[in-house]
Amino acid sequence: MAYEVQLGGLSVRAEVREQENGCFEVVVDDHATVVDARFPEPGVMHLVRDGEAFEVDVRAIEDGHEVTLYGTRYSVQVLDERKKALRGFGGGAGGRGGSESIKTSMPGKVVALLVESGQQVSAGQGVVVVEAMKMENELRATRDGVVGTVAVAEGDAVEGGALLLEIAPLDEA
Amino acid sequence: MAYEVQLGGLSVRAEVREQENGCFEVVVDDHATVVDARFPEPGVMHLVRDGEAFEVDVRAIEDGHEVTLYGTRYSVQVLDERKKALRGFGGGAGGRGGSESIKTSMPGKVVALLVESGQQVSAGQGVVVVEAMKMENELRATRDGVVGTVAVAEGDAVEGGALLLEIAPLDEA
Amino acid sequence: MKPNSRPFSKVLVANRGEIAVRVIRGCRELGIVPVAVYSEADRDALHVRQAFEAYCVGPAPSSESYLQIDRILEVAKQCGAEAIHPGYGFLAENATFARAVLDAGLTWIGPPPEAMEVMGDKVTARTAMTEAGLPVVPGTTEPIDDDDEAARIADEIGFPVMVKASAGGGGKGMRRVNSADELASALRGARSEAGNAFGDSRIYIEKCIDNPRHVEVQVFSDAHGNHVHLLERDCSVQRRHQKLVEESPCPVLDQATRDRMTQVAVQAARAIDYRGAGTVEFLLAPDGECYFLEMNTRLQVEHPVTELVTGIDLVHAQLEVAAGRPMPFSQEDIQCSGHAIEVRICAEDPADNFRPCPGQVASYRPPGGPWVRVDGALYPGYEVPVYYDPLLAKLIVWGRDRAAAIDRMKRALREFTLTGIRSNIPFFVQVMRHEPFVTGNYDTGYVERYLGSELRLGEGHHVEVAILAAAIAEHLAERKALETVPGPAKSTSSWAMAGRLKRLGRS
Amino acid sequence: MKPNSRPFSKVLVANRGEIAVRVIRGCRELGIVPVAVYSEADRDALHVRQAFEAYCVGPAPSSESYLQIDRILEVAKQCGAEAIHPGYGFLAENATFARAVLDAGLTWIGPPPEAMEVMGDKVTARTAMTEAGLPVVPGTTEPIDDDDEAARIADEIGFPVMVKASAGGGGKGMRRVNSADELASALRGARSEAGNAFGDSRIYIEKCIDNPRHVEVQVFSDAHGNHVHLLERDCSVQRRHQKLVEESPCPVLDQATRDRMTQVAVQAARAIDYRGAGTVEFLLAPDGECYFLEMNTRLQVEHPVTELVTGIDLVHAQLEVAAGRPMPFSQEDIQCSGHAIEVRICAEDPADNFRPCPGQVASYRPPGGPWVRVDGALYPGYEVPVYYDPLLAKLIVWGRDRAAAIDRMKRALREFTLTGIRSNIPFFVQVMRHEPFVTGNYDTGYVERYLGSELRLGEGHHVEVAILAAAIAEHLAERKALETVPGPAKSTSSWAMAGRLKRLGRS
Repeated sequence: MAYEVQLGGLSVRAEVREQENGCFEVVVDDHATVVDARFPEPGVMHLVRDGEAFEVDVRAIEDGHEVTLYGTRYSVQVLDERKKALRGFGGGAGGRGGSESIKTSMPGKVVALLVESGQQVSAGQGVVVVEAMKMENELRATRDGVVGTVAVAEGDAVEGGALLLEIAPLDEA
Repeated sequence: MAYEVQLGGLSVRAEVREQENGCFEVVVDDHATVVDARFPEPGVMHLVRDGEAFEVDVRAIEDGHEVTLYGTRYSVQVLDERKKALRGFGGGAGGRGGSESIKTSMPGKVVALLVESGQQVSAGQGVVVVEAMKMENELRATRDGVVGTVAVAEGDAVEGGALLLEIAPLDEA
Repeated sequence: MKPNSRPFSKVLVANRGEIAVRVIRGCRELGIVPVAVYSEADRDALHVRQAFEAYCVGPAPSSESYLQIDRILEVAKQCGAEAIHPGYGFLAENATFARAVLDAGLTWIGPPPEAMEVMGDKVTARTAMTEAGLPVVPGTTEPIDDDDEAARIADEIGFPVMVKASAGGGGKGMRRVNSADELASALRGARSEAGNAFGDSRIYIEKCIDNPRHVEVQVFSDAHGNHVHLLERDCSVQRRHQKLVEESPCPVLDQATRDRMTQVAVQAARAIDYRGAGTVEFLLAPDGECYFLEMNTRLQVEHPVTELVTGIDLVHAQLEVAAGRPMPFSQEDIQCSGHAIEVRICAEDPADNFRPCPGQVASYRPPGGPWVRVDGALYPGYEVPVYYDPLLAKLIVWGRDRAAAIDRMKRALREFTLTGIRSNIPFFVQVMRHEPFVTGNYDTGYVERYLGSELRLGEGHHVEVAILAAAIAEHLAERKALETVPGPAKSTSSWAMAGRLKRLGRS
Repeated sequence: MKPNSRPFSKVLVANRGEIAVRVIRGCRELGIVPVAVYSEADRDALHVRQAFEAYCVGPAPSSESYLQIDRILEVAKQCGAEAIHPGYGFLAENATFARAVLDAGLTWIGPPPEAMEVMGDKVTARTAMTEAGLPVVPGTTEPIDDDDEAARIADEIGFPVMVKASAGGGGKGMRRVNSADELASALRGARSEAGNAFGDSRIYIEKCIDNPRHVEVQVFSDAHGNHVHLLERDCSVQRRHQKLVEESPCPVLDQATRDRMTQVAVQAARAIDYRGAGTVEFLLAPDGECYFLEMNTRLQVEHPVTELVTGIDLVHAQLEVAAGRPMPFSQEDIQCSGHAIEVRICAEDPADNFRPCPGQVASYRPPGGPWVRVDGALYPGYEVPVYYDPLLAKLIVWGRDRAAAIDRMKRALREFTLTGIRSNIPFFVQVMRHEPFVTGNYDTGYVERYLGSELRLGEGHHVEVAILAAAIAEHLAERKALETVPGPAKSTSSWAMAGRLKRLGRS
């Protein structure tokens, strides 16, 4: 299958073909490489290419894979035709001008709500405190604005990625 | 479910019931014990019974499980009604009087056949040499008799448990 | 060759995680029956798996389980434990618990409650140590309740100041405050964290010493008036006052300062009639001055580096002296051999501001080979709970000298397999090859100084390998998605593919 | 703090299994690029996973891969390796290979081929060592081709005798013969095994010393005429001449015998102008006499026990002296600190005559914590191939004294998780608590003497636990069998059950 692969500013076309012997031929922008890739443990890929050997951690992320080796982590977007099309419709990352969402990136517990719906806040102001793994993290407003929906209450357990509250621009409030 | 459990000379009746909380009630000869059993890693069972904790290796074997803990290995036969019935028909271990089979207990390679079909052998005589994991093992005749079927040739790779040859009693030859 | 008689027959370990495992190992080695306690979230935890007895003491939150003094004592009495080892954190520095243990007729594997009280309150500790002749950091001599008073005092001392929990330790309830307008938020955060962590929300204020190193001295005392030190550890590689890397000896300490610091530490232990393992922490200022910071009246997370350079098993020694025996070594026996480094492996994402990353471990294979030690609570398939500290394991290495230890640590870190959750292992790989660390030229500001720049995880020389790996992983994932219902007519190769995929952790 | 320059930039490791992993670790620590070679059966082996480069050298049988001198040299030249480390076994003591390496302009990480030749042939070794003044066991001074001659010589020496491979080592091609009628079978077996293992089927005969201990001295030499010893190891716990447990120091050696033995060992190294790591093996008779047995001109399996009591990294030292540098220590630097014990963990079933048990590893979690070292080639899911030696890993512990080391070994063995295949771990648990071993009162007949009785695996005090575990396991297995096609209407608990079962390894 052929993919558009993006990493940092880089964007290349990659096509993967399986060979009879279990190896993979990967054609990156018309340059073919044969890779002997194995999966000795869950989440671990071992690659041999022209004798050079690499053991990397591979983790599925949205639209691609996160590859870690030698202390460096690469977030690689890998898009096939279908995903590229979906992306085209969906637009870029983050809605400009609209409400901004304060989300927790980790599962934990809401220990304090420092603002309430309708309250005006300024960028950098603490709005909610979430405790996860015994550490408290104060999440701050990412913009000047007015607090809209507050989706959680103090004491709530929240999943990673959960919406906590929204902050609308001043002119929309 | 209820089982006949045999270990060494011991034979008991054991019934296992699951409890709401995920624990098991095991009734052994009318004596009930509650066991909190978990399976943290493949082949590993952790049991807590009245506060006493045991981590054991459990391995399925024919008609039961092999349980290893603290340097001791217990081969436990666990038979339900159906298996007991099958056993009743099948008879005891090893055919008395008939041919005896020389089997290899490990996978390996036949490096030497020291006898041939029709040859008379005495108990203890070397009959075949199997190499496994770089060690040669000479298998010996288990009885006086005559070599019957020879199921392998020198150089053959053999699986664990494979029949190598049979030795018939002298009077049947 | 006769084996020593064991100091106790049964010991309850009132903790979880790697330290509970560490103490249980020590007990097993001395022929002592180790008893674990666990919360409902920890039924499958390694400390439970390695104990000889295990009792559930309550629901997941530590306030309802590991901090339940009555419940823990009830278990201890019920199972016939003779002594309680508290590990670190939780109840380890709680004098009320220590007294309750003693009142129940059990042995407390720790210092006398009086010594804990003096040192447990950072404010009284400062006073006592000033009296004992130790140099202390300028600051308040009593806890501060009132925000306005705090503002006044902070102004008086001069910014930057540190807000610290009176009952504190491990960086919890601690905040650096650069200017007056940050003070209110810092006070609120510190009080709340302190309250949650220690059940005591009092805080105090101290002068902030800029660019100090954190150097601490391991002390050890018995009930017979013997007090020794086991050299120092440098724990300056910290982030938000959480230690990340520790080593012994300190790479920059001259012998004169070392002698002064270790001598003063023994003096502190003697002044409070200490017993067991303790740590006297100092700030080492760039000008070579050192200030008493606090004394931790327990075994430290970083005790293994001291064990590896001295050959002394601190947990064994704790058990021995708790049983009333004289310590099994004297000051002359304690020699520093080689160099040891520890890194704390946590369920944290170093690429995303070290946010906690609990979850299920997919693969776990610790490094092995010469002079590599792993103290941990991990196993393949282990579900890291969200309720507790993110520390999963400590990786400790020894080498003939510091350069050899760093080289060994690099090797061991790259050998460490841990997938399914994100960890800070990649961060340590960066640190071990980062020039300021390699030359020993770092202080407590090191991590924050370089985190966004030279210690960033996002750049490397293996872009092409990453692209190949990601493309192959995606290819296999999509192949699998196409093969929704494998029927009998499928070729074996698609089964093999599915197997591969499964092992890759995609389903 | 400046790092030493690395002795080589790239080294090819001509081996597999734990020793290849060990050497690769040493290379990585010194900044050397390690190159692995592998057979088709070893693509997923740990030594391949840990190397920076890896090349397939042929099909699974070692004669077609790891013993392919030309192919290995071709790889070395192609990838630009400067030196070759042979590990132990395979080509490690093959002087033809060593010469070929040197002829190819590469560095041989091992002794000069001439020294290998003298010691590689056990018969010439006996002669040379007799000349050098070492005490040797009475026996033939040249190889024996003819069975009748063998019978005559054996009669002359007097039964029991040992039949040994001239090119031998590691117990391969070795047989004890108690009486004349066993001789023919022993000769056949020894010749065939020797031929397969070493490509040289010549054998010789030696007097059998009854109830000896096997004590060996680690020697180390450089190209500058320096020869030192690193104390002794006791390797008497053997089965069929395969070492199972090794320790340092020897628990019964008096200082006078130690001094004599170590001095004689250095004398042997000097006599053959040795270089690098080597081992001089002795039989220590019950009467205190010691006899030169053989010299192994390579790193031994059991080198870690020496590393742990001396603090010296033998692989690092090998790499340094191979590069022509003087050895980085002198005799005075070598002090014995504490006690170390190693056990060899093999894919063998101790309950069934130690038959080899290759297969797939279901779970693997090595023990950790203080002073526990694991040198191995295992990981969860690893498929142990049938083609090679059953050694999977070595577990090595250190303690302040022998009693502490035994206690630690017990703890570590019980902590070792290894399922899916059968291993000899349970056997070692028995040994560590067996009185003759604990008191140090054992010899090379120890294992065979007690294997069927006191070291039997089949009896224990936990019959009830075994019954409970087996009954629950069966219950879950049958539950699973009943739930053949789980549909959407199934309760979640049956899914949970299936999950449990899967983890139990039943499907």
